[in-house]
Amino acid sequence: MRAVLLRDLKLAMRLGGGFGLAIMFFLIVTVLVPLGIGPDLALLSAISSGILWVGALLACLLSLDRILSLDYEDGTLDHLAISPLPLENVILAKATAHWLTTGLPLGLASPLLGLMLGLPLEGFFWLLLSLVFGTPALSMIGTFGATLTLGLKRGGLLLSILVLPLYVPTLIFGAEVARRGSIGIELQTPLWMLLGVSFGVVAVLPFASSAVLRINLR
Amino acid sequence: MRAVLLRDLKLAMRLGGGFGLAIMFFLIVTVLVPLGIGPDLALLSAISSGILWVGALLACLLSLDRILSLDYEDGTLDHLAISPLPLENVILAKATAHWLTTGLPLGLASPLLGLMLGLPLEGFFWLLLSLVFGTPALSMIGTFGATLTLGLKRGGLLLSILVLPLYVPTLIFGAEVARRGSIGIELQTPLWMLLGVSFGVVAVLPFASSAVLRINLR
Amino acid sequence: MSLWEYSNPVKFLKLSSRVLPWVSALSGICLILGLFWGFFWTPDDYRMGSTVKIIYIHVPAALMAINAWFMMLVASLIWLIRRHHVSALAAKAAAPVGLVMTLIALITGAIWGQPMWGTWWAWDPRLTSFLILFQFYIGYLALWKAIENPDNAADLTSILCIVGSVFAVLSRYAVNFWSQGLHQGASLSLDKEKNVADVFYHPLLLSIAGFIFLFLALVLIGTRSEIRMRRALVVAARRMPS
Amino acid sequence: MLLSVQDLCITRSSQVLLANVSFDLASGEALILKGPNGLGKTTLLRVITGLQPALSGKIITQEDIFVYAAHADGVKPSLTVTENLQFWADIFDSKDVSSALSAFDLNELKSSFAGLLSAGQKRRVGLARMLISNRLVWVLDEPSVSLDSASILQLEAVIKQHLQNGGGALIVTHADLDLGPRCKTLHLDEYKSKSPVYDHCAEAFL
Amino acid sequence: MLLSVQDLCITRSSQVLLANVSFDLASGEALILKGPNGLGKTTLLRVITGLQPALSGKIITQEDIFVYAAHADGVKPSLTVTENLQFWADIFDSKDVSSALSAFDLNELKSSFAGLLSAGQKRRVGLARMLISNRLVWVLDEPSVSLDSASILQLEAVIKQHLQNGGGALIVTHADLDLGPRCKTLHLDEYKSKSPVYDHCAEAFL
Ligand code: HEM
Ligand SMILES: Nc1ncnc2c1ncn2[C@@H]1O[C@H](COP(=O)(O)OP(=O)(O)OP(=O)(O)O)[C@@H](O)[C@H]1O
Ligand SMILES: Nc1ncnc2c1ncn2[C@@H]1O[C@H](COP(=O)(O)OP(=O)(O)OP(=O)(O)O)[C@@H](O)[C@H]1O
Ligand SMILES: [Mg+2]
Ligand SMILES: [Mg+2]
Repeated sequence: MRAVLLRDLKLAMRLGGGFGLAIMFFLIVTVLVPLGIGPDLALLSAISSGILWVGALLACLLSLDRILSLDYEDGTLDHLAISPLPLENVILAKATAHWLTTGLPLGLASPLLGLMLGLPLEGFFWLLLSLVFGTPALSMIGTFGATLTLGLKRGGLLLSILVLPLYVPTLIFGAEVARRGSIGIELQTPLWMLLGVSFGVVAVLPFASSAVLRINLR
Repeated sequence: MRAVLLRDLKLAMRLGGGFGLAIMFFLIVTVLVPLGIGPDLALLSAISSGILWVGALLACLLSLDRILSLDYEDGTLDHLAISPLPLENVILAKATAHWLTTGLPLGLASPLLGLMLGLPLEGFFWLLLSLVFGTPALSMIGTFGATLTLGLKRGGLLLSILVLPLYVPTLIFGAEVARRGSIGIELQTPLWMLLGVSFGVVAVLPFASSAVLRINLR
Repeated sequence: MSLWEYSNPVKFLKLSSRVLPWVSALSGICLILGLFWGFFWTPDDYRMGSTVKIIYIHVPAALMAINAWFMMLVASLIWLIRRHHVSALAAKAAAPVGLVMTLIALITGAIWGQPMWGTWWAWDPRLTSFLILFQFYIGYLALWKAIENPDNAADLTSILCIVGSVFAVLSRYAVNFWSQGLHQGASLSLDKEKNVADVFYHPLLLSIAGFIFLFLALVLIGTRSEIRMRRALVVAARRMPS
Repeated sequence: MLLSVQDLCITRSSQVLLANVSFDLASGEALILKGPNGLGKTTLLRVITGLQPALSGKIITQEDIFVYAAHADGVKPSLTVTENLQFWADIFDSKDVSSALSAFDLNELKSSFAGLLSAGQKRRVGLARMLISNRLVWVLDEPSVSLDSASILQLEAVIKQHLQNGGGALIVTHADLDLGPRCKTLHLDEYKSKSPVYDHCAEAFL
Repeated sequence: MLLSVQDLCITRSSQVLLANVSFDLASGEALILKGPNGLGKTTLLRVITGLQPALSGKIITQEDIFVYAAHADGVKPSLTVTENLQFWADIFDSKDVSSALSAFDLNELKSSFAGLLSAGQKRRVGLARMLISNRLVWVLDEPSVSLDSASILQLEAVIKQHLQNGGGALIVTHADLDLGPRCKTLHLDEYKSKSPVYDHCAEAFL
């Protein structure tokens, strides 16, 4: 499992591998939204934490299809399926690699972007926290979606469509934590719910994904 | 040129081809934004036209990399390059096919989504108009970006990064037309600018793109 | 003897090795003098207080950020038309410098904005267009990094630079649509009367000169190391066992 | 006995391709499968390695015995040749990348990116994975494609060596490979069947 | 004379692969190019068809004379076989898809999706494009890969017919093709060069 994880990280770092691109996309969404709705800072600050969560979610989404499809197309998944490594571990390694190259840096970059959207200072910590705790769920759900759309040529957009409704609970709890944090009210409940979703997803979905994967390799 | 256009449209309609997925994505973004920022309708209606433009732009963006990369990977572009068809025409046909399957339906669907975000009624027409006039530029710029990132394995996100700053003028003028339309003030200037950008881009970029394509096929 | 002779990498290396120490020295002197003068020997502004001193970094950095892109545009055109390798490599070397200048302008602007406008960031037209410029730099550099064949990379990035310049100008115009913005207008224009007092003006000029020389020095260094890198590649290729 | 296939029926999109295929593969043996294009050879290999379900019949074998080399050989263009092989060595828990490299004459190309290799060179990298896996039965789908004659000789030598070490090989090929005395050829034409699928599932719909 | 190549030098990543390659291809002739893996055969074909620039040398030929078949054969999986070929017929302004279909025995597969074909069947679809193009010089990169022996005979027959009609063919292959009397073989080994590139560009950097 370490081998898969390390290789995926290495591939991500290599030429055109896509590391750092998710943050860039995140940044660009943050830039586009004010361009689209105009420069009114009061308006922006009211929607900032929500937009940042939606932006993070989209940045995650855009990088999902590379989790598995390259390995599918060039036959690596076939070979891994008959290797000694259980498929669940392959899935988990790939989701982890995706999180390390997307969700984590996204979370760490979020305060800067919060600044640009006029997020109140006291919200920074909670935004970061909610992203760091919420994005593992995004990566894992995304990996599950990627296994579902595997066989389909350029399932990219189909993947988004399948995955987005699955993202809804994470998004709602996460954005709620960030929003409550920014206006300084109690946020225990959504935070626990967010943690619960993340842990549940990471514990259960690898099994579902590997079952789906086996079917798709047929 | 007709042959390329028709084939691309046919491919888009086929299983997993991606037709209709752009609208679905557009719809889902429209759903996610209220989930992220909460259900306050006054707030939503203030940002609706901007968010819809940003959503349309992202939906376009997501489907860009399939414009050329499939044809590159399976060698079709090589064969087209030594066919009697000039590469400029290939580019133009592909951009047109992208627009017909993405920008145009997006524009036509926009009033419905405007409704969901509380866009004032008098803004519907201008939103539709600005999208229909603006998206050709998005498709053409996107095709240019796709030729730039062609050789690179899954240049998807790099493509977004290159293309997004190029989208800025279209976005600003387009969103401005829609915004002014929704509050009923004068919108001649941004509308002409939008048309100017669209025409300029469609007139000039096919040549730049075909030059880039030739370099990338080397 | 034409100027183009120095488009030969070897000649360029020779010439630049002679020029580089002077440029570096000049930039050091101008920067030290200008910044010291600006920071310690000028009075506080009556409106802005001591924060006005950021101007000695902010304005030169902002100017260089724009001019670096302009230089890349010219170099790209030269590469596309005359195919001189040095110009392509110079464009490549200028990009990170321009990127850093943009960042410095953005960061010092943000630091300045906090006491001045009461916010770190505002979607003012000038700031916004700088942010877009920043994106152009990132995209340009990412494309250079992503393509392996150096000639292809030079071709493609040149085309991107030219197309991007047109769009950068367009976006600059577009963001003006929004509002007049908070940011003050150009203060160094030659035709209008100066709107910066002389006490601030002279050290500012000095520090701008320092930044220009610094930019030149950094681009020279960058170009030289790019040339050396290419040379190493050629040598390595020749050594390869057959 | 490494592998025993009994009365296997395989299908693709509700058509039986091959019916009642039976053969055995003993240790030290190679079995070459031949047949015209589109007969179902690739499908058969995927069924045997467990990547696809069979319609009926038995496949008697051990766990974790196969390694499979198809056209898509999972070579990552942005990793070097060594890195590519080292990855599989980690997966299969084996140390020995260097002997695989030299068996397919890849030492010179060791540190070049796999994406820059020619068709034949890339194929050799894919084949080197066989040696790394330490698996007993090699399942090869047209392994000699794109290889020049010298490389084909190398491939034959590697397979022969593997057979001598007690392994087995199941090979689909249109070319002629010389694998020594313990090599049988099975012509699959005779098992061809183009009848539709009659399993109980389909029956339920009738 | 259809094609005359004089003193051609071709490069890949600042290495000369082949130096001073010269040959002529007359109407009705086939030229088979041979050489070990990684020599530069594929690169040579791409240079000749104009997809890649040459380092030096001359390629004397007419406009719009080539059609190229490589491993990547541009067959779209989600189009049927006929639709795939019809597209190229439109591009090359030719009407005749049906004769191409029957030449490669594709009539039965005519309306199945190309994505569901076996390796050899797909390759035949790719080769059928040659017939549709009406181009004079066929440039084929390992055309016989994945084909069974019957299909190879068909391929040979099609090429021979093309030569009789006054066309030419430039073929890279590791297998043995029998193309009749007007077929020459060129062994590219002797042009091999692993010297670095000595163009003025690289030189300038030294
Ligand atoms: C991050 C935000 C900022 C950016 C990107 C930015 C950008 C620029 C640029 C490009 C210039 C050079 C303009 C020219 O001379 O043509 C400039 C100059 C200047 N900036 Fe900023 N600025 C920022 C924030 C600020 C803030 C917060 C202040 C303080 C109130 C400020 C005050 C000035 C002044 C006084 C000048 C010199 C006048 C001038 O030459 O235009 N800037 N800035
Ligand atoms: N994914 C698929 N779905 C449906 N049918 C398929 C699929 N793949 C292959 N087929 C069909 O199954 C049959 C057998 O295909 P297979 O790839 O096993 O042939 P093969 O014997 O390996 O041929 P070749 O020698 O050309 O590689 C073919 O007729 C093909 O059209
Ligand atoms: N895109 C590339 N960039 C750099 N070098 C390459 C690239 N493609 C191939 N090469 C190198 O160029 C050489 C020739 O490759 P080419 O594909 O022309 O060989 P070939 O003669 O067709 O071999 P094969 O018989 O294996 O197909 C090889 O050594 C290969 O490593
Ligand atoms: Mg097969
Ligand atoms: Mg080749």
